[in-house]
Amino acid sequence: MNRLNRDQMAERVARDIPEGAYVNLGIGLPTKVANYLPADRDIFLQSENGLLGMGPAPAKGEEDWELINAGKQAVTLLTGGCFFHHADSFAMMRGGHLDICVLGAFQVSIHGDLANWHTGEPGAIPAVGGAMDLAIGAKQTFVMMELFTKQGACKLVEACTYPLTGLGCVSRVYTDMAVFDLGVDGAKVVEMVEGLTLEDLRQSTGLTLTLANEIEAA
Amino acid sequence: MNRLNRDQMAERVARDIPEGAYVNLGIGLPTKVANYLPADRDIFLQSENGLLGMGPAPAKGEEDWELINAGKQAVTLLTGGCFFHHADSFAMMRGGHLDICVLGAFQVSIHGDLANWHTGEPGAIPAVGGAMDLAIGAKQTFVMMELFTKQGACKLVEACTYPLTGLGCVSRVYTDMAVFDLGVDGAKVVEMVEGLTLEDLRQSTGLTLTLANEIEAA
Amino acid sequence: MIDKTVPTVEAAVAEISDGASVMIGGFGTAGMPDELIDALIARGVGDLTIINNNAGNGEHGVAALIREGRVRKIICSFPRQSDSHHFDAAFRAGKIELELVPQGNLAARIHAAGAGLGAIFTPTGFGTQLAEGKETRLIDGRHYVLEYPIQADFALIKAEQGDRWGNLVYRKTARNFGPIMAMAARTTIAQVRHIVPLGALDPEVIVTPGIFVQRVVESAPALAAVA
Amino acid sequence: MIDKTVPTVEAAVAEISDGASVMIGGFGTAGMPDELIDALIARGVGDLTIINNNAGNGEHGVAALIREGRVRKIICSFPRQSDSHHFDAAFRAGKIELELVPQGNLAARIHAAGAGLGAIFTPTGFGTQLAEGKETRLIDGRHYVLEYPIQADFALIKAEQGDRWGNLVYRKTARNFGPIMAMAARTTIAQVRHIVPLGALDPEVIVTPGIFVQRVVESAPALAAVA
Repeated sequence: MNRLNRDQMAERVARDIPEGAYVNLGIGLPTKVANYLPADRDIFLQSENGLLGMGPAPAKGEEDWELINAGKQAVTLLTGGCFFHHADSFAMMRGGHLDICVLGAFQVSIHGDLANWHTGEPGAIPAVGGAMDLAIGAKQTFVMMELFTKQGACKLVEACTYPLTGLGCVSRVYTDMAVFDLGVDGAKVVEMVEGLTLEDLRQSTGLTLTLANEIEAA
Repeated sequence: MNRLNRDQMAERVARDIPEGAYVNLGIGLPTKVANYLPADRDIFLQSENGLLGMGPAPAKGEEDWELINAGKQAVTLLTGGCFFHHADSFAMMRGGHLDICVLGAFQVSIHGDLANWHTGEPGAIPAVGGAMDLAIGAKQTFVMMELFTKQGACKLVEACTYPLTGLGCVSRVYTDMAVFDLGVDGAKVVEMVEGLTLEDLRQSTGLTLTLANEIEAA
Repeated sequence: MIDKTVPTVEAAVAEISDGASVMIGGFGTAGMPDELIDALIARGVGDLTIINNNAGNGEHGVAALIREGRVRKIICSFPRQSDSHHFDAAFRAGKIELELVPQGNLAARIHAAGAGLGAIFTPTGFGTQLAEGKETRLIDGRHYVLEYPIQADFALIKAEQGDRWGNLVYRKTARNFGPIMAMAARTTIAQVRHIVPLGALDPEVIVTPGIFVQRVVESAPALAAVA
Repeated sequence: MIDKTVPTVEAAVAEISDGASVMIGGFGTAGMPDELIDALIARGVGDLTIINNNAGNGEHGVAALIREGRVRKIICSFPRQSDSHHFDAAFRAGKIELELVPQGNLAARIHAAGAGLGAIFTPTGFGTQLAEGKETRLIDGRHYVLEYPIQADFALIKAEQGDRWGNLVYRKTARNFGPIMAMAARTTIAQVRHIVPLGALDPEVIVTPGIFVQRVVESAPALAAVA
């Protein structure tokens, strides 16, 4: 079995983003997706801090610290992009104007519940940022994560044990081993990496998994 | 008794508008107040259709029909004025940012209830516009009206019989005969025109009226 | 390449069908998308719900839509105008439904739809006929009325300049309802005086970001010169 | 003549007293009114309630306010940052109260205060810890949480240019919370890079109309050049 590395995962997500889509890429792993969006397609990246039409990082030495993304990294603005204030920015998210947002996760349930903001550990300082707004706002919320933690725990679960970010909000999960569609009927396997079988996945995850209509090897 | 004419009423209202005030003048009679604001004082007129820093009417032939006031008359913009959309414009009103609005009225109650949008007659087509927003939004709502209708009915009343615009929202009424402060304690006479006595006013209005602290002849 | 510009007003309104809800920008004549409304009339669809500040006056625009019997319901703040005889006649004949909304509630409800709120407690209208039957609440010593968002299938708006991504800027008080209607409609169609190349609009001064706009059409030059 | 400009940051913050609630603009360092915060620290007042997206990092700005023990409570969305040790320490020691608010609710609640709404049903947070104990409602098939406006006595914000009437324009993503905080505070104090003559700002591109701003102060030129 050839697990995807993080760049391959990003590339896989990018393939599902059509031209013309308005997209928010969450901080962390999802920011990698931008590297695989074809430059000849108009895809509109939104950043929660008031930016639409976000471009790549500037050349070193040309950073403008008043032109940053949600992760507080220096970015650029594409020709045709624009700026707006925070209420307008979150109106874009919460009003259903974004087509896709891509988020990382601690856990996702087979019904699309998301946990990605707080480990819930005693003494941990909670911080939520825009995660809850993004999770419930976009027309489609994708999650991108390794299927298992380093300790071997499956992150796709029957029910989240971490504090929730949103209920039933994730429609698709991209992992290093498979792609899943989630919903009221549970998780359906859309794709698996070469050498992996549905039975393998069922055993390793402990989940009741079915195949989505079209299954293809990545 | 020398009743004030409409221009004198407008002049009287204008005297109570201090420099630096943000003011909305309702359509109809209150628009006359603008003629008596001293040009050497910075007073900021707001128009509900997205304009702050409204100036006087343009010279004939120089009208721009994309630069109009709430009454759909051509206006000008003062140096330092600006434009904004309708939600921002009504946020100014409803969020308590205007210091004063001046409105016309069918009736005002001694407790500050206002009726100025609808006669309630059968078959009359109702139209409210921004009246209800202005009435309750500004820090102070002034009414400017003749004290009696042409038919001789007093427009300052114990309780409004016309459909209400807002409850307890009017703080002061400027009329052709007297100026009244309104509130939970009822109407207090602030000023009367020359030759009018409190007893005259009590008799003609049929209201329980008291004198405000400082009474001066207009 | 994404290009939201369309060549004609007919093409711009081609998806509007019977029974649609349509927001129409403008306050008085300022910002009224006359050519889009004309195209909508020419398209012949009816049973429309119209959201506009007024109910039309004279013979053009919303008044013409009403005269032609295309409007089932209108949501507005100020239907009664000096020359609103087409609305008046239809209303008195019981041929049009009126939802009268204080202008600030109209703006706030449209904004709420665009911003994804479920409902808002607004200060306007408490204790009046226009709040009858509505839920109210005393919050921090002040009375509020619960009002729901107003969404629409389409918004027809007018702007000064637009580009192929749908970014818009407006002119003077013609801005009025345009920016918030663009946010609240599933499909926003903007009539602009000038289509400009991408990048011609300063990113700091774009009022309506392209995400809120689906079609951009340039006004016919002859008419634009008159307007 | 109305002139809202003041000569020094000390004069700009001179009315802020113990126990005040203070909104502070900025997202990360962009739009952070550092000089106003420094002046507030120098003023020595405490027991403050701070509303900001973050809880400070490093040794400057909000972090310094917290380090100096001036902050009783902070309302923010993202207190945990790589270098937020002053907040972390104060929080773990029980010396600061935290109201954690999802960023969109923070923006919407600030906006609601500025716009005069009594409360809003927002889609964010339903079913999560951050909505525990809050009123919820199912509207049109979707769950919402009732959230209340956030007002403040003062807002400290940073803009690019301002004039004597308080009109402001911003620069790039430094705009962020500035315009809505200006609407939601009783007294808004703007630190600007450049004070410009009245009329220098195009009326079409003013982002914050002067009605929302009470004081304007120019950043010290030396510091502005570095920023």
